Amino acid sequence: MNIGEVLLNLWESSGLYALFGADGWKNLIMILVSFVFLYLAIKKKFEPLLLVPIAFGILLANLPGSQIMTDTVGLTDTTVSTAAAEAAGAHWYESGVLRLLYTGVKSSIFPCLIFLGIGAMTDFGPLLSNPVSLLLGSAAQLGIYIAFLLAIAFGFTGPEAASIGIIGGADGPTSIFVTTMLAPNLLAPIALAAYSYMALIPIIQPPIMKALTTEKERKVKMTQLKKVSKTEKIIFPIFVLVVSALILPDVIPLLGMLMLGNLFKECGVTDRLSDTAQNALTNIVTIMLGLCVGATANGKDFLTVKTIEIVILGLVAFIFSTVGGVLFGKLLYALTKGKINPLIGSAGVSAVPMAARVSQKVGSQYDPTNFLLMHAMGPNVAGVIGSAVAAGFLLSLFG
Amino acid sequence: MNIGEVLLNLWESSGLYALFGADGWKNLIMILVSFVFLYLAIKKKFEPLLLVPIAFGILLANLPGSQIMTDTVGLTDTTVSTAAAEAAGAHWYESGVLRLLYTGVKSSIFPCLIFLGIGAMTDFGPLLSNPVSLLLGSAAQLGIYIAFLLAIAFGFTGPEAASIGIIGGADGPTSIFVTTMLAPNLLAPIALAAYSYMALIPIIQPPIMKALTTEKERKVKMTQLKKVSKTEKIIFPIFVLVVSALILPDVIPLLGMLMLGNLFKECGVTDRLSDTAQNALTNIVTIMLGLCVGATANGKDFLTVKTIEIVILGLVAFIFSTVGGVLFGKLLYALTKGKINPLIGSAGVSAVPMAARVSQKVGSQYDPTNFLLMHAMGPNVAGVIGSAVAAGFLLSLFG
Amino acid sequence: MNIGEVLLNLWESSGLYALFGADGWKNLIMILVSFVFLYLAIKKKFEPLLLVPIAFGILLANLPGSQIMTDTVGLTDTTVSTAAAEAAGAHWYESGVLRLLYTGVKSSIFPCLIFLGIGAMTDFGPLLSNPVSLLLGSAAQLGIYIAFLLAIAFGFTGPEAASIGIIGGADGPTSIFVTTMLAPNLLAPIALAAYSYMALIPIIQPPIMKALTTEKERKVKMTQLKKVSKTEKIIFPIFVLVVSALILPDVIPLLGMLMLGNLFKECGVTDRLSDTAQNALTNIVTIMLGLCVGATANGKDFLTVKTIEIVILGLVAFIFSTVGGVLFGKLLYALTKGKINPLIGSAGVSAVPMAARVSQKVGSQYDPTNFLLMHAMGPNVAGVIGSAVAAGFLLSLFG
Amino acid sequence: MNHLFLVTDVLQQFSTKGEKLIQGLKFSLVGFLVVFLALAILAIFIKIVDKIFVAKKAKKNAAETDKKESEASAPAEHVSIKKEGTPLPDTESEGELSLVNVDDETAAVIMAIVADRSGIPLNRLEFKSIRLLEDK
Amino acid sequence: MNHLFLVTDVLQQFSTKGEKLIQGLKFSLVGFLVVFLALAILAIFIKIVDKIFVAKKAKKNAAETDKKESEASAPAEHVSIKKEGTPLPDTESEGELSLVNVDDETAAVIMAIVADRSGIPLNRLEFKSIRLLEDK
Amino acid sequence: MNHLFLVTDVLQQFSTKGEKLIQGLKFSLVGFLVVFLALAILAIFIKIVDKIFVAKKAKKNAAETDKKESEASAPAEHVSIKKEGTPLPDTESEGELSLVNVDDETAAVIMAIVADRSGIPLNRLEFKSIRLLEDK
Ligand code: NA
Ligand code: NA
Ligand code: NA
Repeated sequence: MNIGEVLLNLWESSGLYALFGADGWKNLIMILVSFVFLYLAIKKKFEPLLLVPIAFGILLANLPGSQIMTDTVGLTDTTVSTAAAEAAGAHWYESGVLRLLYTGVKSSIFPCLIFLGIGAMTDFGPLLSNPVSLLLGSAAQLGIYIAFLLAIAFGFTGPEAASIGIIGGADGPTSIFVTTMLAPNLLAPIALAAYSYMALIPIIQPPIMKALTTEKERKVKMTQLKKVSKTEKIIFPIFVLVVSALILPDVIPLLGMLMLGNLFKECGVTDRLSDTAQNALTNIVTIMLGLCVGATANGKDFLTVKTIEIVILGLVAFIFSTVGGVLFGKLLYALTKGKINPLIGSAGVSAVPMAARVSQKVGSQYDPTNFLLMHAMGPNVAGVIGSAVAAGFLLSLFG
Repeated sequence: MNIGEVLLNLWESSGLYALFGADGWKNLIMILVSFVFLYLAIKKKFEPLLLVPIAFGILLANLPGSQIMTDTVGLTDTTVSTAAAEAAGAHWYESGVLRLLYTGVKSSIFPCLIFLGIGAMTDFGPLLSNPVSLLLGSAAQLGIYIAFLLAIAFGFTGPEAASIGIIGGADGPTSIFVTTMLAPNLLAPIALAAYSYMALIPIIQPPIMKALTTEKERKVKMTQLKKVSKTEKIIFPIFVLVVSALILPDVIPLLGMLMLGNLFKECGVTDRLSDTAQNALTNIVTIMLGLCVGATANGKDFLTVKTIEIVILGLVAFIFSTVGGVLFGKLLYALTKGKINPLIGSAGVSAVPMAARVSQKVGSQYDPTNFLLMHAMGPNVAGVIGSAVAAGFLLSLFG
Repeated sequence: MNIGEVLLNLWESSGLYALFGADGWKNLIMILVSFVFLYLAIKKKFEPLLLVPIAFGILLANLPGSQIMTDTVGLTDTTVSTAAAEAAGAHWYESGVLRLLYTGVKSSIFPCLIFLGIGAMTDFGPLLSNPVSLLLGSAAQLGIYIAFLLAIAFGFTGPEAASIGIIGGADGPTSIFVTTMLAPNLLAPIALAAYSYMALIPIIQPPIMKALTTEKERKVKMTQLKKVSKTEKIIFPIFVLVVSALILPDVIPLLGMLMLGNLFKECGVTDRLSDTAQNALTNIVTIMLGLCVGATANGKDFLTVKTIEIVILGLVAFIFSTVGGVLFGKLLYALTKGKINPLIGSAGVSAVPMAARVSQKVGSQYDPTNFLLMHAMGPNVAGVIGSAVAAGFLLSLFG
Repeated sequence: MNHLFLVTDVLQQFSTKGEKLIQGLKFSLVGFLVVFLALAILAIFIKIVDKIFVAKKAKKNAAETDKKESEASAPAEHVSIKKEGTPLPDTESEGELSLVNVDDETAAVIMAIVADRSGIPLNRLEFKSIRLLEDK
Repeated sequence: MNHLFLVTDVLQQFSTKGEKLIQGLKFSLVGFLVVFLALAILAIFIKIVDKIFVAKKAKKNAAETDKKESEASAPAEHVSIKKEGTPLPDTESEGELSLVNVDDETAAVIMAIVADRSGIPLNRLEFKSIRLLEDK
Repeated sequence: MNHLFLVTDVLQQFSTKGEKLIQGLKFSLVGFLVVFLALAILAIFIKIVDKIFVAKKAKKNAAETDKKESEASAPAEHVSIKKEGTPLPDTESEGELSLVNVDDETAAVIMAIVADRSGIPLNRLEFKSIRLLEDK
């Protein structure tokens, strides 16, 4: 065996060679997509904490020859028989590194831990000051049902349509939680769509908000929020969990972790745990979750008509959730005789805290002295509860 | 299928409906127990870092319809055949989220990591200054043997009695470590009893301490502790590990991690590791361990006569450990002609640092200028070693 | 059964008894080795963050009677049939605590996460300022090939020789990554040799550096490094990954994580993730990785002729990597007509940042005003890339 | 999961897309209703709790006013740096901060350090108060 | 585990509760003895090591006294903030703190920040010394 | 992995150690070459990118000089504490630090705190600048 032969073999096993092989162009497209995402995250600052890991996951999985998501023993791949693979001499530890981490996504551990961190970062104060926020938070889930119906019309099965609909909840972990249970085959496009549109909220929402409201409505100044007692803040998360669980038991893991995190934050005697839940734990899980979600988007399986349909339906879902929130805001404006600014309705989609910031920004465009942010935080966090409850409903329907 | 039918099905799958089903009242009782625990933790500040996660775990597992501890493939449940379940199409990732985290308890990884953190937070200085502390730390394990004998009298098997006895070690991770090995079926009540009584130390100990000591004894002021060299502090953890391991090899995992954490703290060149062991790592594991321990207490299995017996035996164990410590303290008082205050004996039960604080508090009730805390820290940390060694003995007996 | 009988049984199950059993002396030797390592780490401050956990792992695994690495169900031990063991009633959770953590090593998750942290701590600025550093970083991998050839001469198989050779990459995680894939049976001696020699870099390199250079060369002052733009720093990690992956796809996991960490650091919008990758995550994984690597060195399997050969070959590898770097430095000195100080060549072995410090130290011995450190950081970080690429080559050859 | 129906996909039993859509619409209506009602229950609960607290507070406040006055005469000596995870806008962070016994410069330094160490940008931190502590 | 006996539960071989209790008592006595002896060995070891160190220290101290005097003349310029994980009571934390070249106010600020960032209440932190650093 | 050869150990097909060594030498040469070329490509890439940036910068600098001058007249009011993970020598850390509106003592305190909290020794931290911030 001479050096030329070694070099030839080396060339044939190289990534460059694989790039020109069958479907290599699909990986190339996904690599370019990952670059676009990195650009949006780093240069445009669109949700960088999520988009950077996701984009890098796409890159790692699509580099030709990458075996970072290999699943020889069927860790999460139902088409592989674990028993048969192991009998044939395969071992679990030969799986790709991201496939092993992906077990945290598949088992819902990562979405639940992210919710623990979100809970520890969430202040339900504005919502408690203004409980009508909760209704806005439920109205702004409209897109879920619209997208669900459209997905049925597009020919998706019930569980698939439910998973696509939940994109309209504008909540990454909830989308992943529902999709891993109902339609694991669609996880990559749904998770990517959910997170991407969350990042694009500042572009998607303002035109809708402006189109549906009058200038008079947009200029409404809301009265200052009243103080909320510490005891109320402690009781609230527990009550939300118990009430929601009594109606829809499937929400327990997601809402349970969210409310545990919030209790850590509010109870005043577990600051150590709250701090770790918000920082070290959330950051570690964010890195791993993002990488794995991105890595599921291997061009060879990802670039299909279904993916394009999901991308379209996801946008529709976001639009109609915004519409639902704003229209309900207009209703409240009418009912309260102008005390509620309908612009805070759009914040009900979740996407904490970007959607609330958008309400603030649009409001201040029409009256720079108008300060809507804290008022928008109420519907904003209510939207998280709203999409979790909607997720529970869809899970009990198709689970 | 009309809307009424959907609503009916929804009602029948709801948690509220399940609450009124068979044994639903047992879950309700446990939910109320979780509220009491939350009250004690948050309002009374009894060990909140442990009680809040444990109470929340009880809540999550007992919410009717909760599947957060589902174990369809027999991850930790020996009554389920993994091979058969997998052959029938079940997958590991369908397990409940807390069941998956519970693998960290079942495998002893969480107790060991908690001990790593405790080690990194422990200062053996007071013990090194006053080595007789070690004898107090061994005398204050008396309750272990008393509860062990009583448990046999109650009809428990040997391994069960040993696990119940170790509650008297007043050390949560040690109790979990021993019980998962000897009597996994009793983990929930034993772990709950161990942690609950640790939280109640400020209520349990003072009456016993006062009853067994004279006022003269309680007013003894101890001489200031002498300085300990850095080298001694570095050598000590290694020596403890080697000596204990040569006698009882079963203590290696627990004592090994404890002493590694302490070495990180004392050696002066691994501050990064010590800091993470004390904070991020300990906090993450505390959340998960607490949740899982609580979640094992599903009312349907938990509310039995055995549980009540364990609750009683656990209290007896704590009482007799305190008695053992105080009586040995009195012996030392006599032998040293009044140089040792017997109140520091009760700190030997472990339960770091509450028990040492109780010694300080009771002492200062009789002489406000008496400062016993640092002297009580010696027996206090010795108690951790003492219960670990006792655990090793029981493991070698019944393992 | 009387007390004497219990005591006799206790004695026979004690560690002390086991120490005098078959091969007990081998464990004793390893315990002494662990003490030496602890001394070097704590007193001599040789890489304490790695050596303390490794030494403690050796201690824990060699304490007689220790079952901390027990693998009854064949988690990572290929000689144990998992199916057969489970059928016989063994459970995964009966494995030793460090065996369970060792799954993170065996599956390459730990080395990859360590590389994530290293990436987040690495500043490619000096390398970007002076791209010729990359050539120094490739020349200083010479020892890999020398040790590879010698290992073949010693009778090792191809994959074994490749794993031994990679010690010369002076990069712990890379050595572990390659060895777990190519020669898992040699992991303990190779990992220990790699980390030990990295710690001993300040002793190994200076004599070689002085022997190969003239005083005139050693006194060369290098011109100040020019500033590097932020955009370059962001693009560089992505480019390195893509180029390397297109040539050798096997480097994707290691280089991918390294470059993701670096992107977190440089992109300016993910400081939270960069901070956690550098601190909490790296520290947690360092503790676990170190413990597990140490614990693989059970005297009963470890003390063999092969181990001694590997120890010798590892030293040879380090020496020749240093030689390669310095000689290439001399070549650059000649080509640039004295603008490059050959002392920075030795830093190309990797071993960040010790090797760069050695360049600085030796340089300042001959001219105290000469400041080589930042110039040596270029080859130093290039060495990490160089050894990862070399690892990819050897993996594609013998994988 | 707690299945409403025995089959995984209840829509599969319908053969035409029209039937599926009609059934989907029914589900959507029920879904919207369930979510709305669940959140309305929570809103009502908050209103009720609120009223209880308002009544309690009224009592307390009377008593506390006296207490605060006596406290105010003593110098404020406690340090507390509180941060909250919920993001606040740039304008908000200043409005919320009250400094007691601490000069502006020190306060800015503390805020910068906390922001740096926690990895959270300054405008996502809420500093309620920075007071100088001498005892606890 | 390292079984003392071949059977998992050695008490099972006894049929009556009385016999079990007697055997249990024997185990308890041995157990108490083993734990006591193990910890006594550690105590003796500490005593021995202590004596060795006392002897060594006596030598060192003589030498160090001279050294310290010369150092004392130069200004103390090193900064070191050391904290320990072991909880200390409120009264303790003040007694242990020595300030060198740092004013009280700055020290209080530092302690507050460390307490806040570490999530450990002030009274569980031990500040050994806060000194101003200018070189290392 | 992406095997170059069908067999795991390509050297096994050679029976004598001499043949194995010769084949090993061929592999070594190819390996050294591959690593060298890969890193050379990266070096060339950096050179190219560099030239593009230098051209761009030249344009920018002209524009920025005016901008900076107007900024310089206003007081520097931003706080930024930047640290980098790459170790720096003791001598380096001082040379890099620029203090704006912050006195030396406060700066030393900040550096000590960051070093303590991050667990990284001071000489491995790089403080680029410590400036006082008043707005963001
Ligand atoms: Na939502
Ligand atoms: Na104890
Ligand atoms: Na290298």
